[in-house]
Amino acid sequence: MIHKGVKDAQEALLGVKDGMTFMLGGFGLCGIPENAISELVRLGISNLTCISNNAGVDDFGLGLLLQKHQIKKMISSYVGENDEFERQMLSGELEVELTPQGTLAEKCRAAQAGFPAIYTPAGYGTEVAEGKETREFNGKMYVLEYAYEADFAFVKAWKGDEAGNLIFKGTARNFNPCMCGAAKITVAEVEELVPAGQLDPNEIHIPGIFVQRIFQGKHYEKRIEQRTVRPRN
Amino acid sequence: MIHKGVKDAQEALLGVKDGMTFMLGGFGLCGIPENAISELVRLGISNLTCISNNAGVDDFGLGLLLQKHQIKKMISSYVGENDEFERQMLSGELEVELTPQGTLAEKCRAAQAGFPAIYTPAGYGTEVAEGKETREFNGKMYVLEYAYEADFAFVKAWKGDEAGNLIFKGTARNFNPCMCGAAKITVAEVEELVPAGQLDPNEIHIPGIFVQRIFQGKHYEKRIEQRTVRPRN
Amino acid sequence: MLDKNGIAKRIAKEVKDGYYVNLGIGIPTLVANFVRNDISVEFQSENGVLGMGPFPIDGEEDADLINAGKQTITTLPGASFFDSALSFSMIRGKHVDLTILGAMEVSENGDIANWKIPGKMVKGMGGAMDLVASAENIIVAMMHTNKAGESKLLKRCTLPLTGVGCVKKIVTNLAVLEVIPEGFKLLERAPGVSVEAIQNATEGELLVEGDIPEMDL
Amino acid sequence: MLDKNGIAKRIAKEVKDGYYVNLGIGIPTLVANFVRNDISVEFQSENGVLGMGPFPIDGEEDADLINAGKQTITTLPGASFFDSALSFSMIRGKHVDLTILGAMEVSENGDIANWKIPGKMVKGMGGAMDLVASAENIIVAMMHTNKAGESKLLKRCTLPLTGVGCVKKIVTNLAVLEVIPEGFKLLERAPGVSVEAIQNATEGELLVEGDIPEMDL
Repeated sequence: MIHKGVKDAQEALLGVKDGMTFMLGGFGLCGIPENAISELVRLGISNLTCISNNAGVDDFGLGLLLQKHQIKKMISSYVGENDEFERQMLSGELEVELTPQGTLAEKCRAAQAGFPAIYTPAGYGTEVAEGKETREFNGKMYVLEYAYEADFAFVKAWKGDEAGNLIFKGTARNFNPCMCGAAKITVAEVEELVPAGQLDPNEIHIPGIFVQRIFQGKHYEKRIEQRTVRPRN
Repeated sequence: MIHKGVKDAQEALLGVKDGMTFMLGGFGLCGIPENAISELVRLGISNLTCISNNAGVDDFGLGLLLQKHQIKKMISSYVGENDEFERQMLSGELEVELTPQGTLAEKCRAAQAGFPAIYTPAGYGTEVAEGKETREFNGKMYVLEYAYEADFAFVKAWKGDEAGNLIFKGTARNFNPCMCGAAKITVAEVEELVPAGQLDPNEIHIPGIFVQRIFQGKHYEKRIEQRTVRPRN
Repeated sequence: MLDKNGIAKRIAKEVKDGYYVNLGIGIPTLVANFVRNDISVEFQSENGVLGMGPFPIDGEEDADLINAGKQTITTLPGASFFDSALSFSMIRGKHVDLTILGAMEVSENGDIANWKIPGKMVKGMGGAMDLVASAENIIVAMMHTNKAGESKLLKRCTLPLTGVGCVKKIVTNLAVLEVIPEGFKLLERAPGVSVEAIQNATEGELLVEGDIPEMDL
Repeated sequence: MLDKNGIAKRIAKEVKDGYYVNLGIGIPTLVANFVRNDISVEFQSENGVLGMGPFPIDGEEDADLINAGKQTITTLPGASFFDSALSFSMIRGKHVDLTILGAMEVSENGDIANWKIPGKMVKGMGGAMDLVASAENIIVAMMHTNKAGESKLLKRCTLPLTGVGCVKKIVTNLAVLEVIPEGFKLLERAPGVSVEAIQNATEGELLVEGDIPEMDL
């Protein structure tokens, strides 16, 4: 067993620097690497490029890095629900590359799986495809999209073991598995870190080979963006 | 819940015809759709194209279809350990398209995921790439490989539910998940079929949307090709 | 004239037994409330769940269980969770049978715009571009006109596109329309709405053949 | 001169702490027996397992648990199972640190042939083409000559290739060699084997610089 466990977020993020490109898992505020984000805020590094489906809300998730102007460029599919984001984007302080959600997932997966590029139908005929190579297959048009290149991927899982194996929970899975192994270094934070051998090899969502560092996160807030309920009868 | 359960292999294979292209899961004899293969033998349909990593052994797995000369063409990565296969191939009775294993998996996955083609480095500079389009990305050469098109995919899982959700076991997983949803109709056979709701949604390997018909298989032989053991102390 | 629930109710009639359905944010989300309960349907949400159920009972919401609109949800027996890559494999691979989404504009050739107003609003396309580029059965749910009373069914979209030539059917507060090569073919009128009113609210080519029935809700 | 176990033993010294290793069929499989037990290594098998352990105890073999050579295996704590697509994501994505495989022929520019003898034998390439096209650290384990006594280290391969310019190191029954732009650089001699004997058994360009040490096994 190859040991991937580290003490905390501080140790897990050793080596992050100004100007780097990061991938961050999560959909909305669901399944985001809360501890890694806090540590990035604490470290105060800037000029970052962040690949993440969303940009958090004003005071949580990636919104915390936006508040401190640590992010130079966001690559996302949806950035609503964040006033400070919208302000920085419209004023030109923040560079934004909007990418269809499935394309974003697959550009991560391409990096994970050693594919240089993929052909997707998403965005053909729209401004997303402007300047990009397109091609017809079987009468349908596709856009050539390249694999992402990132320095660190920060993901959040439910359970993990010392070998780096990960199990996600519910819809907190989302982009996290696709980003594992898609950057030079993948840092996983988990709610529960167990010794190797305690997770069923059949139930592992992401094998440890895709993870370089793993730690048990602290103080998960797991904020809900749109609490929607029906009344108890 | 959309109900996918059918009574048996006979009902599950309704619609298979001479000349069709099938995908069959399994690696060696591990995780092969034993019941679907038996039913194909019983039906006696021929001129089949079979996409399967291996071709079984002389008297088991796809070897049973080869014995009866039901297969016109095999698309596989490795076909050793099968004398009848080698005889038919060398005599020209059987058409064989050998494909690198990772490419085979990804051509199935491309069909499942709606990608028309992929760029893989495997096979570049070899006869596998002859006549195929190649392209350089970042100084490395890749071969363009197209998604497979198949009429039926026959897969074998460990457990499944009436909604078509599948869980595989150990290395019997192999190509089976990649083939689900990669053909017009996916037929899954399982060792244990349970009502919807009994499988943990978090532990499902393949969601039922990729499966059109599911049934509980019978009389699994699960033959071992290379029994290798160490002595009990 | 229909309200949002009315539009959702009419669209629910398009949902057939055995369909996997992806519902967009807004009016489309309401469709789930009106699907007949004698048919089997599963709802997919592109953030990674199949088999969505109703919203949770107050107090039972789970932060790890949301839909693509970030709302807390529940799951039904037979549900499954999966990652974003597999989720879009379902969509791109045409395993989802019906996609229902909102729009700011639709053009008579089936183009759709719903993600950006230059210089004003950019929320992003989310999964909409993948959905419209892949789905073979797309229904747009929207108001026939915008707040200023201008038609949203146009000859050509003025906003940045989400997808080209992909919309098949549109259900608005005024009408049900099919996109055919010649333009918007009027299929049904909302209760109490005249063909003339629909014509007046439609900038794109409207095709009216014979008597147009009122919707049966 | 080394036997198969000797070759495996020498290759085991190339396996470093923290490596994920893919072992091919034949001699490479034996390497696992000789890896130092004070380092952490995980073995990957491309049919879908990471963290392979020893062969099972007689009577405990499981038909659902095999390696790429179709042999029954066991797993160690920290193991995981996965499908073929994810398995080759590990390989193609360069997550596997070391690949050890057999060969019929290797050429002085690092080409390798190991899957076909035209008109005679075609077992197929299995995962070998993916492995050699992707791995940055490939060691070939083989006999220096074939059964007829002819060299397998050639100027140019005569058999259909598995991959081009990919082999970095070769360990044979006679020697350890590195593939450099000029040809096969002799690094070590097998115990009791002379440089002359290696030269005689090598058709491709052999580069001998200074004293060549004997392997330390």
